[in-house]
Amino acid sequence: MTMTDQTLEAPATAERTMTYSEAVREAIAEAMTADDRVFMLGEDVGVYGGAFGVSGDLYGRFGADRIRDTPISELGIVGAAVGAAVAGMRPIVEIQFSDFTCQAMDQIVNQAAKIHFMLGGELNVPMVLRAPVGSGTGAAAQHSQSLEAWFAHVPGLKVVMPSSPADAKGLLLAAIDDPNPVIVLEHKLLYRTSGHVPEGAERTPLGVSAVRREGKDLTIVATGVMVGRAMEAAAALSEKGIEATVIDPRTLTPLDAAPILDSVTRTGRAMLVQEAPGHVGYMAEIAARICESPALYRLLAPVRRVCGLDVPIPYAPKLETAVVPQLDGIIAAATELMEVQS
Amino acid sequence: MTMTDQTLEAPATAERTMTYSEAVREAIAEAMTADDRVFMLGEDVGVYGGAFGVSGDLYGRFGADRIRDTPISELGIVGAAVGAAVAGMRPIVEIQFSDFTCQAMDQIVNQAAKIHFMLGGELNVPMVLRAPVGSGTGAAAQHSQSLEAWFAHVPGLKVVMPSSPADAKGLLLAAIDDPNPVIVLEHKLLYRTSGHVPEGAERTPLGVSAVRREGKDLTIVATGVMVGRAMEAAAALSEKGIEATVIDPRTLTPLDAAPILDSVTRTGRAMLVQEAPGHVGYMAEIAARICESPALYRLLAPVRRVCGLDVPIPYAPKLETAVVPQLDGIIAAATELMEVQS
Amino acid sequence: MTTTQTTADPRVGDDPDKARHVLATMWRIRRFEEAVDDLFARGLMHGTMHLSIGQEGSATGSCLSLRTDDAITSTHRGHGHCIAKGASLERMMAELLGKETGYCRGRGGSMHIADTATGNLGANGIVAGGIPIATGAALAYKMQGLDRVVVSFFGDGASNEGAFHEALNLAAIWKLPVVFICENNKYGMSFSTEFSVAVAHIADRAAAYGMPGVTVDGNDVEAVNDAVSAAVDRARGGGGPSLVEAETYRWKGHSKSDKNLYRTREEIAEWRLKDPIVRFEKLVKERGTLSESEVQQIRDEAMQAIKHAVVAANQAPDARADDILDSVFAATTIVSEVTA
Amino acid sequence: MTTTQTTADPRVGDDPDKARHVLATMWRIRRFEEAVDDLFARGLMHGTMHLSIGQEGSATGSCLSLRTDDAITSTHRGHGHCIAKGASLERMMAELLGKETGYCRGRGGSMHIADTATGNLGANGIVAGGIPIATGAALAYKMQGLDRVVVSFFGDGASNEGAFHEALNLAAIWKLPVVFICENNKYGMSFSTEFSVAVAHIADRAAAYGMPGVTVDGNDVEAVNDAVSAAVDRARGGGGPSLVEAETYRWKGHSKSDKNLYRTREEIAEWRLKDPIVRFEKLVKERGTLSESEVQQIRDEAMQAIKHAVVAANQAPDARADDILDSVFAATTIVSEVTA
Ligand SMILES: Cc1ncc(C[n+]2csc(CCOP(=O)(O)OP(=O)(O)O)c2C)c(N)n1
Ligand SMILES: Cc1ncc(C[n+]2csc(CCOP(=O)(O)OP(=O)(O)O)c2C)c(N)n1
Ligand SMILES: [Mg+2]
Ligand SMILES: [Mg+2]
Repeated sequence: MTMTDQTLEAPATAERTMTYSEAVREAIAEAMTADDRVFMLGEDVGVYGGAFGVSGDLYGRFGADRIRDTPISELGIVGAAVGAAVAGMRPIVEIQFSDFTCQAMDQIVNQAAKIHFMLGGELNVPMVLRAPVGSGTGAAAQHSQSLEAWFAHVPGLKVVMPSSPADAKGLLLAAIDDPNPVIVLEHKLLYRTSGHVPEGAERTPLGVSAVRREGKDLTIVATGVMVGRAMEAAAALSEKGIEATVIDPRTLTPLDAAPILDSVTRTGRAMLVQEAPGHVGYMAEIAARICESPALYRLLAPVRRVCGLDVPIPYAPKLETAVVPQLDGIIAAATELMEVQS
Repeated sequence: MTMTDQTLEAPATAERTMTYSEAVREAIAEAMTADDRVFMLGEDVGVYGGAFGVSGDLYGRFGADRIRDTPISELGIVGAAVGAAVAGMRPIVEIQFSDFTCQAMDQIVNQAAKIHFMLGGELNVPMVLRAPVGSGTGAAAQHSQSLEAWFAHVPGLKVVMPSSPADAKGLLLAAIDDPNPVIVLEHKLLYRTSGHVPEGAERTPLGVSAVRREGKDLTIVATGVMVGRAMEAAAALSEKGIEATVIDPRTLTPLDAAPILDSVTRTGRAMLVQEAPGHVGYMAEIAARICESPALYRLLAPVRRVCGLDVPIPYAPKLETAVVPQLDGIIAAATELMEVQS
Repeated sequence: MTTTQTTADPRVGDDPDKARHVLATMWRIRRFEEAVDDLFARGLMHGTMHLSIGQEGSATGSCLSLRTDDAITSTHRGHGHCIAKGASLERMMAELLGKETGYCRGRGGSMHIADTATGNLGANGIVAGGIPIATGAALAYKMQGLDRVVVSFFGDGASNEGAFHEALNLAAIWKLPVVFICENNKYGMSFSTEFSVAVAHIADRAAAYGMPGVTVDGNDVEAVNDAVSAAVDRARGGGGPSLVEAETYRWKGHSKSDKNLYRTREEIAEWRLKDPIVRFEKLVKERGTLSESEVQQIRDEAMQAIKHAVVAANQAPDARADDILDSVFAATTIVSEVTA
Repeated sequence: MTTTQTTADPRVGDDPDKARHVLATMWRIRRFEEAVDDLFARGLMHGTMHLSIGQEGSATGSCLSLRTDDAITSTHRGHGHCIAKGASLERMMAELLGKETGYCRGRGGSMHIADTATGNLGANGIVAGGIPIATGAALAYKMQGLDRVVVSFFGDGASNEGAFHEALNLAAIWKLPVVFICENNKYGMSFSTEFSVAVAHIADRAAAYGMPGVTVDGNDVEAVNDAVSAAVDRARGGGGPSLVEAETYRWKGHSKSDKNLYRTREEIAEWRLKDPIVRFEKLVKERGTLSESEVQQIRDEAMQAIKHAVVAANQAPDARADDILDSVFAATTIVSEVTA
């Protein structure tokens, strides 16, 4: 798919606003109300309301059977979801921190991702795995990773990273509809952010990038929490007379690359922003797509990646912010990139 | 490090040749003889001699204590290696198929990779994890993956992919010496290939790319089993008057990128070959390094990735070979790339 | 088809129809795997394979306790489970030969055969990989209000994987309709249970999950069927999961590469004398349930069925490569709406 | 320093020196965590924290059975283990405050404190993450011919992780010198053991590994010490691993975000009455091992020690950011040789 959906750019003045976590919860509630096959399972998703409060009151509304608390057994939980999915249910698994998908990689990668293909189409695995990613909470190296590149690299998985409340709801609804396993990576720092969320069951289609902002000088591609920072940076750059296009792929696999390549062809400058460590990260793929395409010939400057340092996330606040891209760094990198004369 | 080591290019006529798996075994035997702290553990590494026959007679030579058979418990095995390493041993873990590292990702990624940094340097984890990668044996999707991109993306892990018997021994010896966790990915199809292996404990330093062949027209970067195919392709291309440089990074993390960038600067054409699926694979990083560097300005054609298809590895022989790069495809892609006029 | 045997019924060795079915099933498994072994030896089949020759009793006795709409998850050593649950020999053979008519369209091979029609949710190349999946399927059936039961087959070695532990605990706390059947053939590849576990019986591990654990002679079809039928009835009745350990033995090497260095010829010979098929034939003849001629006919039919399967599978078209990129994901209505 | 208690010695409540050490340790843990709780409440500490207030008995009683050169692995709720094994309060507090003088140079925080000098191989942010590591350390000591023992602390919830299962089995088949101590505080975050397991006691799970399993009152320091000393002696003597379950209770929420919706005020109040410190003070005074004034002095010293630690830690320099890229890998001689 190569179409770009800009209708999701809601006016800030829109009537209905809610937080990112409320949007996730609303999507789950609507899907569960519409379809008995949909249920949620995970650690402390019940009366506790979820480690990040996302499931909230769903336990009270849908009961212990469909908002199912589990023991601390990530491999078992995901495996149970895979089994429930092949047997006709539509499970939504919550993994408390995406770091703990490490415990469940066999069921995610060797089972869920491959079953449909490997069994010749005999079975489908319509499941959703939601997990919070990222740093910024002082939880240190084992609770702060951004592992999207791993999942995006696995054939058979679809991977989304919602960057706004509207997409948090829309992408999740689309993920639940999808007959394939979909990994939904939500950034912890976004849960409390709010924004417009359209009424009703509006889907954000999987595999469609969003152009968040149009500008002629520079193309910024950003994912997850970095989309907001890129938009802030673009606003600041605009005051300096630099107009940036900001593109949010939203779905990392399958990737809708056309809008990115079109924009880079126009601007000649590409800056790629992610929180994850740069080395072999997702933005390497975006860089590769650019230099494999005719857009390469239009580059006025080398592609610039602005990524997390190749280090585990440290605990101390100053160190934690120092190792991932912050607003100033993004603005500085963009300014530098504009100064390059080819 | 940015130096390039070409001395490792052994003359084909060299006196001492052995197979890739014999070279791995020799490295383990020499390390175990030289250092009591070194031992090996894994499933069926003992009397069975290893699923791919790599440990062979080591059990008979070193006994059950140091060539330690384990139950089928990958997470436990790797965790035990981490614990043994922090307590002063130098474990070498064999995982029967690299696909099963999925079971052990927590101990590899959340523990081994992070302990040194996360604990402020209080502990080191000098362990080696060896695992066979790749397709070509008709073992299907759960026994044929190439997951190097995952490990290369994890700060705190070093990752090597030996492509020759000499490097299979040299890189493993260097990995055992290293005070950090090193992932050694050996390709199944290489185990039976043979080549020159220098006498004695000659190390192949980690973090040093090898230029396997020099040519002015085209730069081919290849990893693992694809290095041999790239060399064959280069020979065939040479007959057509196309001279290719072939570079084998050998260590994926930390990457010695300079020789690649230097070569691309000279040739203006880059072809990147790996067995793993292309999307968000390791070669995306190489492409990114190129288009982030001044080499970008010297490109006469878009960078070309020749990778596995984004599908799980199928069982049927024809399908299995169809989804990963083969010699003809590599030659064809190179020829096409040479025809591009910028 | 599978004939179901419940605890209510007479024992299988006393019921001519059941006995015929059981014997025919065991012979079909034996002959199928001998044919596979032969095709590999002659280089007519590629990849790898894991034969269950000598273990036919546990697959057959267990599946006899199940209804067609009950489900199983199987293992890398799954031909027996697959056949006992009622799969087509021809489609199985076609799969192993990499044919388009195979159960996985030639994409999975021996370790990945699934057949929804007969309730086989799939063999698995990952040791213990099917155990959490079986647990989840049982959860689904329970939530759907169906009275289906799921049986999960796995080996002694698999009981050392974390997946075994997590799945059995989930099944126990949720009282799911699942029966865990450990086919203890004494070895996980080369590693003997003497060294791989510190318990006398794998069934002892049921204690960690508060579920019943029982060990039976896996080469005694009736004993297996009795134990599994009891566990299945319990599961169907809402009593929750059980762990059944069937003690048996693998006659052949673990896979092609096995040199049998970890066990003695004597041990293998000893177990060959405990052949579950010979034993069942003797039993039904002694009890007069089946005559020698009936038994011989069953043997002949099994042989014919396999021969036919090999011939038909060989004639089938090779697996298609043209739609491989379109086969990774199941078609998604939502996306097509968008692109439309 | 840690004073070691073996099964040979008189019970800790009867020995003035041991009693003093035990009471001082429990008070240091209690006061340290109260201070941490207060710093968080006042926004002077960031990140998250897991307090073991109410559980001081098991950490203290267990570590008393260990020599300084014995090792432990700890958990996200590890302050007590760390202090009981002899760590410096100042360096711990400095770590929680993100200081360069902290045990992890401010890079790990509360969940990652390790102290090789006192044999603490590290807290762990991953539930059950330390269990296989403890097993591996025990393997190392055994292979090195040392008579060191490793204790692995973990919670009731951790016993549902695959890592628990795999590690205990490895320790059992290899007869390793390791003692697995499950601090059962009735909840894994919000999930009660009533629902998370189907056994009466976590110690029942020892049966799956053929190792002894015992359940003790975790708030009775002497009972904990008796059970752990016996297990440690057994391990040191080559008898292999044991599983000790210490039943206790967490007074505070799981972490900052906890609203205690999953338990009643009454339950918390009831357990507060079982305070391991009050109980031990009562015991030593009744037995005349320590006088009230001695007890009061111990309390005061603990309070002073914590106050000092907070002051000193606050004065320490913040964690350095300049060498962060050089801290990912331990320096490797081999590579420097090459670059030279
Ligand atoms: C997770 C995982 N680890 C290792 C293997 C390699 N392997 C395949 S079968 C096998 C032995 C399994 O033993 P058991 O569970 O007893 O089954 P059996 O082969 O005896 O039927 C091993 C180690 C695997 N396929 N998956
Ligand atoms: C693998 C993993 N899963 C989940 C979590 C989140 N988590 C942290 S502590 C905790 C509860 C642990 O319960 P228990 O083992 O009983 O220890 P307790 O907190 O009660 O001391 C959970 C679910 C984690 N840190 N690691
Ligand atoms: Mg077995
Ligand atoms: Mg607990």
